Amino acid sequence: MTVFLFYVFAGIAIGASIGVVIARSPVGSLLFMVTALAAIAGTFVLMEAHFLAAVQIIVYAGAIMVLFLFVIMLLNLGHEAQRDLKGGAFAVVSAGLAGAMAGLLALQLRGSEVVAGSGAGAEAIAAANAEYGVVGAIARPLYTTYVVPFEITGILLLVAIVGAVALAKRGEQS
Amino acid sequence: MEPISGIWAYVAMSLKATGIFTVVILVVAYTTLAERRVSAWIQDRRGPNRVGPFGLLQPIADGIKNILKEETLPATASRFFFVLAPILVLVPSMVTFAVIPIAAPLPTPAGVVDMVIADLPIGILYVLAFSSLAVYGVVLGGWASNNKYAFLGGMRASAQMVSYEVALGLSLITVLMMAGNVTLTEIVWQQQQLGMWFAFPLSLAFILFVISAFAETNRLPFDMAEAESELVTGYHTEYSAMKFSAFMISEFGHMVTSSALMATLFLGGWDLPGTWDDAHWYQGQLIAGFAADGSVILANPAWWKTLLTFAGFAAKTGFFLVVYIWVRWTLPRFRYDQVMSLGWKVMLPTALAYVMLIAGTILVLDEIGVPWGFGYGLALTAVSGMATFAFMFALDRGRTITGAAAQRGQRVEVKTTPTATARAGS
Amino acid sequence: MTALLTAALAQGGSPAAESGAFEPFLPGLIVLLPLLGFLANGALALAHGRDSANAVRAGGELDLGERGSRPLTHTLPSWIGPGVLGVAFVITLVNFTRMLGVELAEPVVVSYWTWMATGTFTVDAALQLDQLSFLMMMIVTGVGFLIHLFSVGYMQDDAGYPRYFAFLNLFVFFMLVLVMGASYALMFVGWEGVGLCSYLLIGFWFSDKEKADAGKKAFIVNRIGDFGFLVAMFLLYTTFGTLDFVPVFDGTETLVYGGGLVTAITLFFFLGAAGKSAQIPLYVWLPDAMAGPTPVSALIHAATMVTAGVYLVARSSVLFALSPVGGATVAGVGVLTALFAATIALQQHDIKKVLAYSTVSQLGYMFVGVGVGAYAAGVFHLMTHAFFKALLFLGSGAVIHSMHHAYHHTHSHEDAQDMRNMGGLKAHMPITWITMWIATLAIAGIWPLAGFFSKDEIIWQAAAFGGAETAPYPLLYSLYWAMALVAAMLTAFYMTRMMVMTFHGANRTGTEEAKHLHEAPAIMWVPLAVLAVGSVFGGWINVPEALRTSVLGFGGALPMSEWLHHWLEPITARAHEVQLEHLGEVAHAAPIGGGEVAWAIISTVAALAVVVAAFRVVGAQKVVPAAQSPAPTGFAKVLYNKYYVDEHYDRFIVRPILGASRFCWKVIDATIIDGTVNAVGWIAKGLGWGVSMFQTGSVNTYAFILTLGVLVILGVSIF
Amino acid sequence: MINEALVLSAIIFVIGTFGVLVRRNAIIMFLCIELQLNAVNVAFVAFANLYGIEGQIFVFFVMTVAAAEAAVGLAIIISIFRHYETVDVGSFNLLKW
Repeated sequence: MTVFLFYVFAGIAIGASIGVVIARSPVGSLLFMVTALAAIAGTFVLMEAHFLAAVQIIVYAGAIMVLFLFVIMLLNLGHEAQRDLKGGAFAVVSAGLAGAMAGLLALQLRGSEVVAGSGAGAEAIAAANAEYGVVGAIARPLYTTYVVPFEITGILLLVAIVGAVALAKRGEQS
Repeated sequence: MEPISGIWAYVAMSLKATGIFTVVILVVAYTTLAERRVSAWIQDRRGPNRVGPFGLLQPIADGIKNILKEETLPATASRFFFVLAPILVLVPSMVTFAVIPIAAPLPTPAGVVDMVIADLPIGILYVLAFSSLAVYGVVLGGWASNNKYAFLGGMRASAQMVSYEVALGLSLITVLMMAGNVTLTEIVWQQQQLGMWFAFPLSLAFILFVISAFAETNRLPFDMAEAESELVTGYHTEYSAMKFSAFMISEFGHMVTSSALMATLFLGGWDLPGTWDDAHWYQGQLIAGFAADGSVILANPAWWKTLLTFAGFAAKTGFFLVVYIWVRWTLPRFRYDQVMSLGWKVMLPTALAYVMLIAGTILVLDEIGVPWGFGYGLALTAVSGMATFAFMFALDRGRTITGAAAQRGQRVEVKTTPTATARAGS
Repeated sequence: MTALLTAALAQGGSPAAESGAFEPFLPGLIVLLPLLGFLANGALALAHGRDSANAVRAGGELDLGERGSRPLTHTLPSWIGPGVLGVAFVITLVNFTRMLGVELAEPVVVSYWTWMATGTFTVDAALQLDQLSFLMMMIVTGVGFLIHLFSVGYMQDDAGYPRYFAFLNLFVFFMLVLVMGASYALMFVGWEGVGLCSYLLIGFWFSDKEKADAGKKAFIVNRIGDFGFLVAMFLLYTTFGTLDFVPVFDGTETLVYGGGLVTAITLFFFLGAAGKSAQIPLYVWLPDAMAGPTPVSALIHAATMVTAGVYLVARSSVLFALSPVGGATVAGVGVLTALFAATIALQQHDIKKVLAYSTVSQLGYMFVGVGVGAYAAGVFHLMTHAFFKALLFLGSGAVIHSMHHAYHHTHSHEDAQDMRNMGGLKAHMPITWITMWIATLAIAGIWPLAGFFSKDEIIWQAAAFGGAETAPYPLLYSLYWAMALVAAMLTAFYMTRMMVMTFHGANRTGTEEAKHLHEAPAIMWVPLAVLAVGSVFGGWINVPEALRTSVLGFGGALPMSEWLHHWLEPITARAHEVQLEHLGEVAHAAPIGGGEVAWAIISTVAALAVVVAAFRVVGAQKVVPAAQSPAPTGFAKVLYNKYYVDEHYDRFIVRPILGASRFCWKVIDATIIDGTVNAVGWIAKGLGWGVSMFQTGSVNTYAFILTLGVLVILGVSIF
Repeated sequence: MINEALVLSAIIFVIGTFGVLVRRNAIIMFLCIELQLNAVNVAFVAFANLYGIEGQIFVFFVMTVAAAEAAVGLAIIISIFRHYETVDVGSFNLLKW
């Protein structure tokens, strides 16, 4: 059942990803992206990452993508229907490059050990989930072992906010 | 008392889902009627009273009308997104109810049934996730109409919803700190254990949450997106028939779910004050609480308790619905810049400061060893009360929600000229 | 209950639970108080100091106005500076009396916090309270307090008064850290700190380049010694894995007697000690250090800091006992310094220079003491020396103070420190005259003053050690003994010469100036009197049994005892065990015969004879004021110029180093290194210009190349 | 399921890479980069099932970085748009030597 659901979500995710790349209008691209994000959140749930699935939807789909949508509308790019793919030889070579990458990754994956079902980490995560709840399980290491990276991330966000405001603010004269 | 399992669990699940969804739809339908009746009452007129006794069949008539109406599609609209938008709006407003516990567990011969469709481990995050998705429908609807009023409405709605989502989430954090978990059943349980609804120890969070919820549902005084006097009717200007109806249903659906959510988070959910028929799953047992020596007291569920608690839950939710309608006909609409400055300059910092205050108070109370109970709640209530008072006292003070002219420091002179009545009198 | 007790023991470190044990009374406060004083005075100095510092920098002096109307920033240090020391001294006394009542076999270590912890190596901020550190604390706080008091009178009219007390308090703080620290690391902190304060105080009048240079000289010469201290610490760490005193000394049992390691450690430690305590070859900074205010010379360069080296050797007595070469070196350098400095002192005219060389000489004696294994004797001399040398310096300070005032009144620019300009001062300054004579007789080794007992003890121990059953170098030690005796006679001579030139004969200051010569105020002479008492009776606490029962103790009638020796036994016991094991019993006769009592009588009689002779000889000399004095000739000239040691150091050490540095700067740094760096810059610029051709400006192309790179890396990682 | 997740991750990553290479609309390129980040997230969550919760924590950090990147990146795009009236990266060639 889980594996079947996983394949469903994976199919949606891959299809939507392709949609992101080939959609004509940015809004279409964006909606495909939201679909892909939701499908990936589904795979997260199947892999026992409930909290991340929720955050994926809240933050990625609900905030970051809305920001994209907002910018697309602000710049009024949505209604252009022309395709802006790089044409001709470049696209072919790029496709070749992507294919080569896919091939290499496939080789790499084939060479790696096959893990049946879920691994050792899943048990630890399940135990932590049972003890602290799905949020507590990820919050505990985040606020103890990884508290310094966590704080640094906070600073990064602050810097990003300041940077974004400074960049997007119009000069006084205009 | 074992939880229900096996094939009966699926049966119970299906019944719950169908039943709750049906009830929610019915409530939505009759809320539209209630709104019209209450508004009529407030405005001292009769309201719809022709279809059925007291107009009770009015929602059904409206539904039939909307289904039978002609669907219009503007020529310049983006067809796909134009159709997609009402769906995107409707779905999140309905599915949110799935995690809200509506009554005490019901004992059946096959086992105890939780009165919640899905007690997800991520609980409240699920609600946040879907409410954050609701914005897409509004924005797309406005944009796909290719109409400047609709577009402006959509933009305003998205900005407003994104802004107030922040304050909403931050005011929720205090609740989560108190509950120690994110599942809604746990939040209800902790209020029972505290012997006090969170509305008292977290009074400021309650106020912030209510304000944010009003903004999130695009209801007056925050109905920027529609603002019929400025934008015709905002993002659904170009919609008609059932697609328009979908927008309306989703708005009332949002009202119902957010009312239920407020009741659950701050008014103890299905808990009846003064009763001790609490129930919570604890290590595979349904317990009513802990004895002084730490041993568990088993709960004693009964079908009449489920019914009574459901009635309590319905009453609380209904109360908030009435408040929604009441506020609509009481307060005037904000201006757009006022909405934004209230959200970012008042709500957000207040919620942040309040989180720190509550976290500090909890830390202090835990450090000095106050046990989780009524005394704990009273101490927090005192602190929160002071914070709330300070917030109320300091709110606005003539800076945020005043007229634009006053904000720029201009002097507004009111010229007194002889009015029509004065002239008529002379 | 037992569990509680064990817990208390494990926590506190001090065995407070045992009955009758030594319970330290606020030991941390002793250290903290001077630090607080420094902070307070420092703040005052900052508040007050900008204009005064500017005035000094401009080469002038700040006009302070009348005494009564000076600002609070100037008057408060008079209370804070000596006050903190007084309180610290009282606390030390309380602790001392508590300690007297108990037998303290093991040192009490009071640990406050972990100062540093790296891997297996930890150093605690811990104070060690034992007999040796208490003796030093008593000297530092007690004598320090008196000198602080004296300073109130001496420095009152100086523009940098608060700054002066800030530095002085800071010095006391570091000195206490040095003597109380429970590890070599903490001791080193104090060691460096006192060095810093010494630098700051020598160059106190920094607008005078000569004085600032003297400060730098002291600092740099001390660095050489510090290098030795550091190397010794490193060796200790690699050997024992710790620098705390207790485990290090416990661990010495594994060391080989006379082995290379322990010899290296002791020699490096002695290099450090020689730097701090002004021994050959690193003594050159101390005479120059007289550029500082005279109370500073008394406190830092006579009574306390310069004895840190002796303290170091006494503290490490076990290590030095294990190394016969180390001991012989210490004693040898000590006695050589004693003799060498004494000869230079013979021909100095500056009163403080005489005392400076005298200090160097006396420090040599102390090293002889600790070098021959008589640690108690060395520390004993350290203590008595603190009394009489502080007294001598303070006395000279009073004289200079008086001379300075006299010259100030007549606006004369004569040298207020040159003894040729003095003479006949006893009429003007009777108290100073009497107290300084007491100190002079004490340092000259006249019975029954303090110096007699301590110095005689050292000289005797040198002889006794040389005569031990299996002494390593018996002849050498006999030579030390003889040299020490000669130096003692020289000491008697130059000190008497100084006294005669200063206080006796006709006054050479000038008729007008003589009218303004006056006795020091009470705040200055009271410390002199107190120190004079110490100089007289200070020696009576450590008189060997043989001497006490002889005629020198009136057959035991005088209240003398061997107390100090016994008191320090827990500190020196292990060293003495080592000595006894490897050297056997020390001799009870001098190399050329005669017992302890006999030689004591001989030496005091000889010293007295020298004093009388010197009084006659110098008194008969015709001394003329400095301005009219002819340049010295012959060997006197060599002595006057201090054997030209500074000049030789300059020629053979300083100049080659300067030359090498200049070579490194001009050739290696400016040409080779800078050239390489610049070349790299040019190459990078050229390459960058070439590679910039790849910039097409198209983001997609960049992404393409980036992806290509990723692919290559991926490929390399797979194949 | 870990192997399947890794395969999914690889596929999405390659698609994202291809998108970055061939699209000229800056915003869509940006979306493709987000796609790549998500592919990495999938791999991290899969590895979390193999090695422990750290993989999930890393995803958390990646999301934060993505949020910061989106804020700054979109601000850059807006300010570029003000100059060129377009978001076609083909027209931004001032970086050319």
